[in-house]
Amino acid sequence: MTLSLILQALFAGVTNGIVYALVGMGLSAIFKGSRVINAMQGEFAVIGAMTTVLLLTRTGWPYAAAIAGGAVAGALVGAFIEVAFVRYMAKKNASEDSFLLLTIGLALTLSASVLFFIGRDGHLLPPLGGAGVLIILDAVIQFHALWLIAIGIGATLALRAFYHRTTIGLSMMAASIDADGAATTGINVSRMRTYTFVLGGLLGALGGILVTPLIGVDYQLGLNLTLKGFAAAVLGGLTNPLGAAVGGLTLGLVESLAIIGISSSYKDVVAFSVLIVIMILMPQGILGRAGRRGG
Amino acid sequence: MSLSSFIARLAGATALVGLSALSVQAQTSGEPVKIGAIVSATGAGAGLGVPERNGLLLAEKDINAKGGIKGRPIKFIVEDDASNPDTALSKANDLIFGQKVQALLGPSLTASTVAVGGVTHANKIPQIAFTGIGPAVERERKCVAHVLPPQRLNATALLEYAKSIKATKVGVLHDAGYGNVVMAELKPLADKYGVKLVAIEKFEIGATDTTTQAAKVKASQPDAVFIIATSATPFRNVKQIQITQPVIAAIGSSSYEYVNAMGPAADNIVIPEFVVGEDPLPHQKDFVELYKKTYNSTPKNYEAAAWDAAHIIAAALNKAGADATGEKLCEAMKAPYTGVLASYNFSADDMTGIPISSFIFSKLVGGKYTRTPFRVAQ
Amino acid sequence: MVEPLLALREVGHSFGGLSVLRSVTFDVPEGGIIGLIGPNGSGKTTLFNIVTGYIRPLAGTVTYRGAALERDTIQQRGLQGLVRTFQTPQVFEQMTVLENVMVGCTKLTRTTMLQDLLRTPAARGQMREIRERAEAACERFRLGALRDLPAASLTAGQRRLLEIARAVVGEPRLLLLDEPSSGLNVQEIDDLRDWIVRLNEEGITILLVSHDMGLMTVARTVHTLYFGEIIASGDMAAIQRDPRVREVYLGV
Amino acid sequence: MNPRTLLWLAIGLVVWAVLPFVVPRYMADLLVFTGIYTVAGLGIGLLLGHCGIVNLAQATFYGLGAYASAYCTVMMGLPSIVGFLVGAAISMVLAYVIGRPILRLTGYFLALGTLALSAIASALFFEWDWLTGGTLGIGGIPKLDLFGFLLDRPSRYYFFVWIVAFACMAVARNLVDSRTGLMLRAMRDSSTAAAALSIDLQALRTKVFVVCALFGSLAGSLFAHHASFVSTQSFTVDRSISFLLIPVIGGATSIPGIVVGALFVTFLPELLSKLGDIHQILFGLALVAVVVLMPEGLVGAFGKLRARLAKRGSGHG
Repeated sequence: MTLSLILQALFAGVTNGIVYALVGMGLSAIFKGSRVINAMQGEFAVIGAMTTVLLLTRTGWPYAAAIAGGAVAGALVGAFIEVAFVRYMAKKNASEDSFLLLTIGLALTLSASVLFFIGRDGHLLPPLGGAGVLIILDAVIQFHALWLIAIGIGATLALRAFYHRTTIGLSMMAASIDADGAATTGINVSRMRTYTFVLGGLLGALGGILVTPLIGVDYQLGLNLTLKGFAAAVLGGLTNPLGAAVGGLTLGLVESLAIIGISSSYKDVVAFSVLIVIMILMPQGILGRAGRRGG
Repeated sequence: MSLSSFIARLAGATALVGLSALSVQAQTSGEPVKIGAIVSATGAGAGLGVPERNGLLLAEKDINAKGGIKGRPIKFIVEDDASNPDTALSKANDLIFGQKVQALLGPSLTASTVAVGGVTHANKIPQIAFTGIGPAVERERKCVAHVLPPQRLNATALLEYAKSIKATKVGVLHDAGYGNVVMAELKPLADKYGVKLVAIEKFEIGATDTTTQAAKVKASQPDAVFIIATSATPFRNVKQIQITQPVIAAIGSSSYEYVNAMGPAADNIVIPEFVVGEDPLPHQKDFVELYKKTYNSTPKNYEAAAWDAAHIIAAALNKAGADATGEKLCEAMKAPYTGVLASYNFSADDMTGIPISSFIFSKLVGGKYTRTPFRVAQ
Repeated sequence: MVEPLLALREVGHSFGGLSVLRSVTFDVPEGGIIGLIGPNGSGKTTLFNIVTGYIRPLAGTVTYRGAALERDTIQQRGLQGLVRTFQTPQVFEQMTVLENVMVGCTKLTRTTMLQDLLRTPAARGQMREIRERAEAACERFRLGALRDLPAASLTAGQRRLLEIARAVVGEPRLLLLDEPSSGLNVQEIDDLRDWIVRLNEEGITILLVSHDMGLMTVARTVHTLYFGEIIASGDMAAIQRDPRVREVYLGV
Repeated sequence: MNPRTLLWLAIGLVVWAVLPFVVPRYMADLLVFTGIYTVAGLGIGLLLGHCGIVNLAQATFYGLGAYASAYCTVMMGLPSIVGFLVGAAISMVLAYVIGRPILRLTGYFLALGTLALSAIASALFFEWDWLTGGTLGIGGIPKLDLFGFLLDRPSRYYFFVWIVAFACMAVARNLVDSRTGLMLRAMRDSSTAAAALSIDLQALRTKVFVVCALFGSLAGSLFAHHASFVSTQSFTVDRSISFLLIPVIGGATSIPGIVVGALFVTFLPELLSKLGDIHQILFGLALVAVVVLMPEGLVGAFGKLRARLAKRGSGHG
């Protein structure tokens, strides 16, 4: 149990934690704005990353433009899902379970479509800040991971500012807290819900693009990211996207420490057990502030 | 795989349909000899199933072009089990009882093979699986042959190479599926080759990050690192945390998809396998050329294994009679056969009979496969 | 002095520092009808929720049939005969009126899950008993005609009657009514008053919480709660003459 | 039971009895799977339909039942019935021990809790390969023989599986019509009112969760003796998802609807797979279509359709 091993575990934990946080933030943003648990949040990541890969390799766009293209793709798919399915079901005031099943169905469909149209290969994206690494006490962290952490924190602060300072952000929050109340003040609630899905899609795609240089993207990545994103969002109290950032980091660190502390094969067992315990003992998630329905 | 290879895939598929139709008229006529095949074309095993299907359909064209089975065309009915043993079981029932196939090739994954083996064994349908022999129950199934080496042979090949580069301390990074199976055979054999397993780290299937496990392997200062997995993640993580010792990978990681997914990490990795398309052995040349001409991509082990299985069953049918099945076809199938992948002897106790000397040791250099001269003496 | 059925001693409670109840003490004698009136925000509902087990008081004790009710859950209090109704009647909307009342009877019977799964004679027998008791109750509360209608289609008065029928069929000893007259028309309030008297005569002790002075005449003793304290107790006539109550209520 | 439904029941019984001999063998094989999925789906239907609980952990109990049967018969050579009982016992105890804390959660959190449970169990099935055989699984599970009559072909095993399925449906019907069923419906309608009438919500939910686990384990043991092979790939999270779909598609509160849901989940992938690699996409789209267009499930939609037709019919009269 050398120091460098612990440091390496911390680096891996924080890097993974930021990825889980980005997926988790998208998940709680969508839940906060529409009461829908989005089981296809991981597919947004796959779509965003695959679009960026195709733009980069096919059309030769510069990397930054390809990233923007990927993020926009995630946002567009989010908007399409809301307009085509969620809005119709909301009008027929479908139960929460059926929304969960809708997103499970969409996740199956999208993952199978990526396999069929783009194939079963894994793809990589060039790392941000070059392929160099930072070595501290023999523990290694890639420049890209540092960029990922910085962008992750930046995205969290931007989201906070968006919700509290921009008019759209405020009305989205109002619509999510009390739809009828918001409607009376002239907020177009259903358009706010579309923006919520756009935001969720954007965050998901961004997460996917940022993680691809580290872990690569293929058609199967979606479900795994969604599960970890769920855990992060739930640890953060589910209705608080910023809580998801803390939740994601916690989950990443718990996993890494479980690997060096217990054994690498029990990582998932430990991570999901911690999730269940926290859900039971701390119904409002780690931050304990944001209200949560039921439980 | 980018858009271009998608178009190639589509072109390849249509080309094949055209080709197989063409070949049927040219040299053979009459009632086709129906042979069933199950592969994992979708789901987690797609990396094995699709190459196997390509190899099978190419073999069908080749066999029919050379006169088929005593003048009659051979027809492979290929079903997809979506990497799921339950589906494989239903497909097997359909092929055997519905379509009345005379023999069965595949499936791609061990779990499906054991499930289907129960049906073929009970109904005396000869089967050639695209997997290495697995749990003990398969040893009693005398008519279920395997065209890929048993995991014990894979483990031996890894240890032979480690011994050849004098690596006495070896660290292992393996997944909970394929990795578990090979490790179960490797652990008891290690000390026979003077190899001490200084670190054994496992990660779950579909893991997106194994850096911490890789760090634990690095901390044990091994002379070499074994990676036994069906994903590119461990290879990237090993290079990311600056492990400079040589990496020796099991055959399961040998597909071009994994090499693409490894990116720059696909360097200084030795893999005991059978087919290096870039530098094929003399008896593999025409298979590699035909494959490249048809699919304009380079074949690997799973394409060759399916190709061999198809030819073995064709040879057995030619010997035992076009309508032979059951015991008669099973006996004919057991004659020793030198295929593209390796030479087989299905009457051996591991139902494969691939000699250790058939292994060739490829080395990834800058993302490209090269063939090393190292071979294991028999 | 015979022991009271329910006794509150210095019950106090506050929400986040805001004191809602300041040492409330009073008794509910067996067989009596006790009223508790007070304007909105006087702490009536909090007191009601403390007695029925939804809130645990920060100070003071509540004893029922001589035993303190510290850790008893809502369900356990119900089994001991302490049953409540809700300000807005909570009926089972998608179930019929008869089924609603049948649910009230489930506490009287004791089939195990296994008996229900195997539909043993005991289980079938108890289902018959539950159905018969419920049918009798529907007739008694003049809900017989509405028996097979879903509860969702009932008027406010009928819902209140159904809620009381459902509570009574479980043979309670103490019935707590929370603003029972809210949402009822004059005729329905009269029926309600008759029912309260009749049920009391049959031996059910009643604690009536309301701000409806008209309904309160049915109570022998009425306590007036104001800002968490009892400012006056006595029969309805005495309460109406009490200067502090007049000042609070009539602002005179 | 009026004569009309009696007639329908008789016809149904005849069709059921003749079916395995008429259809091709692989179809009979699928009908056996439909029976097994009906048993597992019944448990989920009780939880979803009567307690409003989304249970994504059924594959865990399905796996426990299958591994118990495999381990008892292959490793320890005990008679098959022991596997059924051991599996059921372990599943029920585990469901009770884990159910009590997890069932304090509600709504999404409970659904996610069961999903986490499924992921943990899946990891442990891989990890404890000394018990489950890991990826290789356990092969050579003997076929059931009922008092000397070997059930080795789907057409024979079909009758045994469906008789067990009908028995489970009867048991579920008993539960729904019983005192417990009444309390369940009350709890689902308004849990506040139910609590005020002394219904112990927590104990009730846990009991139904245990019954659901029993059905899951039973289905697992039936699967083990049918496939004669069990491996971790059969007990993954997506298996739990397909179990959850059964009551959703069939209509959560209708017990016959479970059979319709089981048919959908077994036959649709089979029919679609004839269309090549695109079949997984079509299955996903079919699921989305059912959830969006028929929120109350196929049976519900069918019921509504019949009602509308009846109204139009009587409208003219």
